[in-house]
Amino acid sequence: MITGTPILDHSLTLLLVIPLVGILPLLAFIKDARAAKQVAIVTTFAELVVSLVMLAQFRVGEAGFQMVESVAWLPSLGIRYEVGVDGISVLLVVLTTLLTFISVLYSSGGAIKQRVGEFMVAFLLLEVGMVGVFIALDLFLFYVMFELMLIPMYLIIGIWGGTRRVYATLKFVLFTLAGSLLMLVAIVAVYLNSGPAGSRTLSFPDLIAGPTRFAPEFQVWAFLAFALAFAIKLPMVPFHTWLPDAHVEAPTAGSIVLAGILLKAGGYGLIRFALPLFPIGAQVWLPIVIVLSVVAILYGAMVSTVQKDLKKLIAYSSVAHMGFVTLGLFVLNTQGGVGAVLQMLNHGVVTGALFLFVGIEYEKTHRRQIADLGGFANHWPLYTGFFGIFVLASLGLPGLNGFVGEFLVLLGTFRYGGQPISGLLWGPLAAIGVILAAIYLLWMFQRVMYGPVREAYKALPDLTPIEVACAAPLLVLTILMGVFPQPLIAIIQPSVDRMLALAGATITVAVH
Amino acid sequence: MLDFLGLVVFAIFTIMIVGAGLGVVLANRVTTSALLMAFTFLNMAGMFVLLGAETIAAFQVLIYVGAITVLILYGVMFTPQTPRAYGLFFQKQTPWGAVLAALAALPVIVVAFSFHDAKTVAPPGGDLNALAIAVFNSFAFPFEVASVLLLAAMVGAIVLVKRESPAAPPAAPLRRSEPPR
Amino acid sequence: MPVGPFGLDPLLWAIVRLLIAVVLVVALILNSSLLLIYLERKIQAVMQDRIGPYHTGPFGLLQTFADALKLIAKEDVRAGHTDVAFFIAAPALVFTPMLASYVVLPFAPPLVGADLNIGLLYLATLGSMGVLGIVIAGWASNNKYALVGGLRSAGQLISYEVPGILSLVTAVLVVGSLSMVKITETQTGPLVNLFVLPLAFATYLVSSLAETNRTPFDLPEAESELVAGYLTEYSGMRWGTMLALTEYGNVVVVCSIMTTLWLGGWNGPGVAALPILGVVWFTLKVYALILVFMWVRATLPRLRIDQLMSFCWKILIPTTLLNLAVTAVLLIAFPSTLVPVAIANWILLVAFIVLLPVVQQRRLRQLRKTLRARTAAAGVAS
Amino acid sequence: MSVDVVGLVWLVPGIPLAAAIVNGLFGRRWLHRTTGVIASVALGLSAALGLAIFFAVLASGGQPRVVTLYEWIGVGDFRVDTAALVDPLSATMVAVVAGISFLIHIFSIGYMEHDRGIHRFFTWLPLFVFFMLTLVLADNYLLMFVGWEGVGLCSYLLIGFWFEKPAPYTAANKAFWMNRIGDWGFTIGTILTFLTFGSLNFHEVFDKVAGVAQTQPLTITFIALAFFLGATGKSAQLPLYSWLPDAMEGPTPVSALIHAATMVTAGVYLVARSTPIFADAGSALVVVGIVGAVTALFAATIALVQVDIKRVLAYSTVSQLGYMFLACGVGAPIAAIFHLATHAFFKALLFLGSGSVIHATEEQDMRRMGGLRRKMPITYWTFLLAGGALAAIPPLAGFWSKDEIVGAAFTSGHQILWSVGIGTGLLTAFYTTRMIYLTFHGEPRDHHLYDHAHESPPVMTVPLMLLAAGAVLAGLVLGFPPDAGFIHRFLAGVVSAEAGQQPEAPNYVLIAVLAAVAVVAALIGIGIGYAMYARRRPDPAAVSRAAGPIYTLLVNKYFVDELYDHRIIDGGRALFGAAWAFDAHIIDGIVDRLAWLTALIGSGLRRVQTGVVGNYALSIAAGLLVLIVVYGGYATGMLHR
Amino acid sequence: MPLAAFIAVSAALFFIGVAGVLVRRNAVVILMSVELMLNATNLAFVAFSRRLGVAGERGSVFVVFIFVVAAAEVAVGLAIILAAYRNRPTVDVDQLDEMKG
Repeated sequence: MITGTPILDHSLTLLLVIPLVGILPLLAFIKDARAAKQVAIVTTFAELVVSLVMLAQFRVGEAGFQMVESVAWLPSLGIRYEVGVDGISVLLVVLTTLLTFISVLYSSGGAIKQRVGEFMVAFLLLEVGMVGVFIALDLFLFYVMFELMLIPMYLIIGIWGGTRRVYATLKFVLFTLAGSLLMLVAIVAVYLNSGPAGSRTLSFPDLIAGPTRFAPEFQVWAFLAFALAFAIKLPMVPFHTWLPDAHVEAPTAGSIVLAGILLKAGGYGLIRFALPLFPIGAQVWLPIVIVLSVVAILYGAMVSTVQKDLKKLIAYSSVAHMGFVTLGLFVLNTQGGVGAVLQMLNHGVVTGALFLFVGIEYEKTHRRQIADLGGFANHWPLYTGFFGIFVLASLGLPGLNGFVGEFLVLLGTFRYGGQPISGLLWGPLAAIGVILAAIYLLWMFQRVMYGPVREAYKALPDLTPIEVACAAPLLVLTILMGVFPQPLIAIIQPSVDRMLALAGATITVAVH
Repeated sequence: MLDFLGLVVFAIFTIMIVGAGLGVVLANRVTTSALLMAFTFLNMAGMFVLLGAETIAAFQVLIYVGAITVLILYGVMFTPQTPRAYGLFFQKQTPWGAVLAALAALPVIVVAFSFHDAKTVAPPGGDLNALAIAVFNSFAFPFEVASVLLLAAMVGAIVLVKRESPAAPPAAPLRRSEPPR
Repeated sequence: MPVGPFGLDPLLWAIVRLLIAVVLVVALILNSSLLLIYLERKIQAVMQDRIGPYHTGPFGLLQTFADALKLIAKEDVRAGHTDVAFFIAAPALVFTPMLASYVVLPFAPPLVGADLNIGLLYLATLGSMGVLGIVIAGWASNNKYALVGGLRSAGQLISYEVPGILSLVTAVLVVGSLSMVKITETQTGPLVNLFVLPLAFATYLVSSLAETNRTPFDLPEAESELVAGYLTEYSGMRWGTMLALTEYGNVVVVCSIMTTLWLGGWNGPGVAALPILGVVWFTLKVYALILVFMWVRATLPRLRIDQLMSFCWKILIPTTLLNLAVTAVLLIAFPSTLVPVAIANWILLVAFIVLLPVVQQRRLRQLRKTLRARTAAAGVAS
Repeated sequence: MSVDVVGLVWLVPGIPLAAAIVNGLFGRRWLHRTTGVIASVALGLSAALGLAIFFAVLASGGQPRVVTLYEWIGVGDFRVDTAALVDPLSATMVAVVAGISFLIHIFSIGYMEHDRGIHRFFTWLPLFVFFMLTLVLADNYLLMFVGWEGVGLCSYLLIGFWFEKPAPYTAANKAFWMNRIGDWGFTIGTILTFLTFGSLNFHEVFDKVAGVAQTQPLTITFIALAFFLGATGKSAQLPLYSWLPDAMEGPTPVSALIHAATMVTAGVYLVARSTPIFADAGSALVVVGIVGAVTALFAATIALVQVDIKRVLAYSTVSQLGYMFLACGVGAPIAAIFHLATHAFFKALLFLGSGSVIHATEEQDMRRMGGLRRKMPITYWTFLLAGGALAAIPPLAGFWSKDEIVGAAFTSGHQILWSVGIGTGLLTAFYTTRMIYLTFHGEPRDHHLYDHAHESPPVMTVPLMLLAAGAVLAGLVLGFPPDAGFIHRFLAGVVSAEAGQQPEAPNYVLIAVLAAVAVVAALIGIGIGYAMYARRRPDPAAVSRAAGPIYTLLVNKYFVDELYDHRIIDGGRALFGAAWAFDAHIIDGIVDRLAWLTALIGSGLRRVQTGVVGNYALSIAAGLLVLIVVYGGYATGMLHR
Repeated sequence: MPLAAFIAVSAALFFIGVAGVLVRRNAVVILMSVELMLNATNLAFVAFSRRLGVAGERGSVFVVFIFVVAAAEVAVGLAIILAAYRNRPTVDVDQLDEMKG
């Protein structure tokens, strides 16, 4: 990475400002679809470039927060506008900007026909929310961004969604809102307990600077509130029913972003706020979360095997993958943590791509039920190639990116000597998840791709250049992250170690 | 001697007030209750004088008897008040109302009677100066707010009651030569 | 407790005082009203170049007594379906406030009923109680004309109460106290308030004309379409008290307020030496003002109800408010002297007199234009 | 050697990968036919380099050398590099795999000529070779796992090559899922090794095994069993074998390459490579042996009654693999590798022979063949030689390697396993002769088929001949003096069962006796076969009727497929269905119930708004009453506790 | 006169007003009862202000403001009643229940 003087000084704030600046011309051209598309593409591309520059100037190997910008926002309440990135969030930010750019590029390729201007505005707003969530260091700012993410998503699903969109979007919002309100209560509680009247603060670096400021039983409940909010967002098993509906009804771009980034907000929140701030809470709730994650892995895979709708199948598969993330986070060791963060990145790329391809297929055939599909391999070789690779990455084929994350998580789980039963039980159970993944994904792949040629789809064209342009970066990333994961690991590991150390994990020093 | 006289006058006033008050509530003709209300206000002014607050008594008469009663009489005249038309003039919930009022009244009156530490004789001198100073110095701002409130009430009442003037002017009066339209 | 004169028992003395008061009221106040009626008819006649009553008694003096006797002797007629209780109560409600205001009037230094330190406010309050009687009279007589007449005159009385009280307030600002006795004492010299607050005097004069239902505003009695307003159903002594006694009683009260405030009350040469002389000066000033009332009655035509109301709300009240504001500002600006206040008041008076017709003209033109536009539009539409 | 050949080891898998990428990207539009040539040239280069490395290792006396490319994953104390281990074992494997793949590539140019998807074929085949070579060359278990799953993927793609028809892709799925179950075992094994030994590199692990064996013997057994589960999955041993016969749906060269020579042997390579672990694993080794033996016998019995020529060969492969595991089980890994090498040659030859027969007659069912000897002489003779090798006729390769295994079983005291070995050898000889007679000898049963059968073009027959040479000579070249042949000396350092012990002098007399017994069993088998099918004395149909239930059992392959398909798959589907129902109705149900509840409360509250002003006044008054009572109570102290 | 007497009278009148509001059907009478209640409070205020000798007639000041509020309240109350009356030809509170939930 390029060290020395930062090329772009206020890059993080710039990341938040660009989409907002992009919205202005959009409002002017709201009626003219073509102009709206161009503005949106340019804005999201600029956002992507800035995020890459930020990544370039990120000093690898440092655990602390970098490029921190801190300005007093509501001084009376001790709330500061504080943004910064560390090993975990820098990659997630780049993932966000990349997926948003791809979604906008794809939507402008004809997927969204009516009210394009409003769609783009919603998307840019969504991007602000998403980037904000990952770079916010002040709990209040984090909460604001967490909510800001919700509204555009609600609109995107609600307006441009499928037939049962209203039910789906309402369910999505109510679920997430219930969770986030809990979190708000917890944030206020944190604020009040964060010190004597004078030195109260919500900024994360200060909170984790000194010895833990919170009493043990407070930590237990605060952790529960935070974890619940993120569990709903992440969909852990009992709270996951909103995800399939939201995905089935969301437009393609919405699905990509929903699966690619919104789910990560939950995972990110866990490792950023829940674990480090409330170590004792983490210890107390650890067994339940681990059991739930393993259940999520198996349950998600089992349910998605019998799905009839393609998008629902992939939605449930992301429930299973996110089960790996929570498992990795909560086994509290380096391998697990790094594996979880990697899994988040991989899942973002791979599931984002899968939804992109389901979207492409839906735009052409207007059918999503697996029974109606079949025999695409005969007349869509390029599509089959791309889709095949992403399916394989999703089921964790070594050499592609899925495997690295999952293997590290499994390694971490085996190492976990926790209360209920040591990792030696949870590890193999979770590994079974990998088998089930192969089953439902390949069975879907076989029913959709193979089989005799169907007259209805014979004449449909293969991937258009714009679709290839959208898919290519994801494909390259999938292969690169599988074959050369070390650069990413080098970025992620120090920060994960720091967070997990805070959460009371024993970090094994690298033995050379 | 004077306080005996005062006692008598107070007794008269009390009987008048309570009697007229009950009259207002129980009278079956609205106009009677309006008048009885005016009478209660007058007696109340008397009470104020007994307490030595002449200004308040004067205001009481000026505002309540002079303006509010007339307003209510206007209201009474514009609305139908043929008691016989709709039988029972009590509400459906009369029993509950009465019971509730009685229940509430009991503890308050008991408590009221327990006040026994105040002075029995009204302090000398009218209350005009003290009142004027209080209203225009320490309570100046509330006074302004009260004026704004009155303005708002006036405008509100007018707007509520004002009928839209019909688009077309009222039809010209019939001339004798024209047949009835 | 004050002991009665000649060692009488206080209780007994209280009753005796009550009797004396009743005698005084019947004798003086009622008779003065009769006298005034006679005076009114005489002056009216003289102004209209005729003689007026002269048969009954020397120079017709007993004419009004004769009328009074006739009214008392008249049969007590009451229309059917009238609200009996209210029909009877109404005249009392109108008469008693007039009667009660005499207690405060300062005839002479020793001759004052009760020197209330809120005397003027007391008078204003009683003035506003009369309205109630009128409304009830209108309502009780179960007659459409009576009802509408009653509501209209109530509206008029309440409307004109506002400028009246405002002008009183202006005067009080200068004088500084509400007690009638103190007011008169502050105007010992020849410089009476009339020269300090002429505009206030003028506005109070106009509003008191309306307050007592006098000529330009005597809408209820002779309204062509309202027959006799709230008095239609009344006859006999009820009518007498309602109209004659109350009206003229009020005229006396209003004039005495004006004399106390603007003309210096009982002050005149020689009062310092012999206080009782004040009564003479006081009555002279009051009767001067009453002559002005009668003069106005003889000359000015009657106003329509909407002209009357718009004059009050659109012209009189703004002027009195302006006057009050100007006086208050100047009093604070120059606390010691009254000269600037006087100058300002005179200027305002002149402006008021000059501008009044101009403003009315423009309003009329405006009104006609809108009416013509609307009829034209209606013409096009129909 | 002037050029450090071993340093170029990464080129061996690299070149096929490059060929795969080139064919993949440009195959469809421009290359079509030429993809075959590109693939074959690449394989040739890779094979040549492989042989060069083999000889370089031979020259350097079997010194293991690690060639590292870059650090693959490094998290905390878990360090894994992409590194190649070049030592005698991996060198031999590379030579075998590269050599046979090269020949098969040339064969498939001819075989796949008329197929529309030829470019796809020649993308995935070199890709398969790349993964196989990575597997073999890997220096640590994780990289081996990459090759392991990669190979599984390519077998999935190639089995399901003709995806229009349903059979191939269901077979492909089945293959991948079975492999995946095996890989589950492999993953657990890898992780456990890391946890116990702190590293995944072979030499680091093997150095520590002795030490750890004392402290945690149980974990070693667990690791061994886990790896063995992986091996069974990959090399189609008993519990997870049923995918191999179905894999015959793929094109024959695929079957030849993947399901005969290379992929299936990966399991054996794994067990051989981790002999130190298995050696100290105590009971695990016996398990390997037993499973191997049982599978061998079991598969051989099924092979007796198969009618499809490729099915027979598939079951014979399963049985031969059983032999190899038996060898490992009885502590003779070198014998296993020796048999692996020889088996690769003659089984590949048999498959390609059957391939050329199928290519010629477009028919796989032996009952409709017959008398093809005259029409396809070269295929007949090469097929005959390979059959001989399979049946372990003395001079041929099969005899030497199988005999050694059987001998090793006897000498190491596992007499029962020895007898099973001999029995399986008899059955093998029988079904080989049956197969040869049904296809090549006797009268042609289907004249139409017989008429237009023709000899395959040279591009197919040349590899057959080369392989035939291999089948004949491999046995002699590699392991002539039994237990002291070239291969024994070569692999002794790396793979010896008793690390460090000197192999005691071979007792030639015992070996000769055992060899004799094996040969007699083989001859008996051939005799029965000749009698039944050539002379028709005990007519096969009559025998099958006589056998009755046994025959039906064998024909239906012990109903194993039905067991898997109906019991496990349907049970699974029912369970997953229940899970989905649970999700949809219970969890969603609760959420919808919640919504319904709020609506209910709402409608209840609605009735409070009666609209009558009086009621509202009453409620205000009630409030006032409460206020008064409470305030009054506290003010007057009545309500204080 | 003891303060308690005044307070008792004020309480009595207040609860007569409350009874009036709860019991009567005619909107105007309800309005009157409210006026009674306001007046009762006035009495209590003045009584306390005068008798407890609170500095500067604080109680009476409140009474002034109550006058203002009462006047405004009657004006608007009547306006509403008339508007309701014009809408439906009844002033009976029980029948005016369009605002039902």
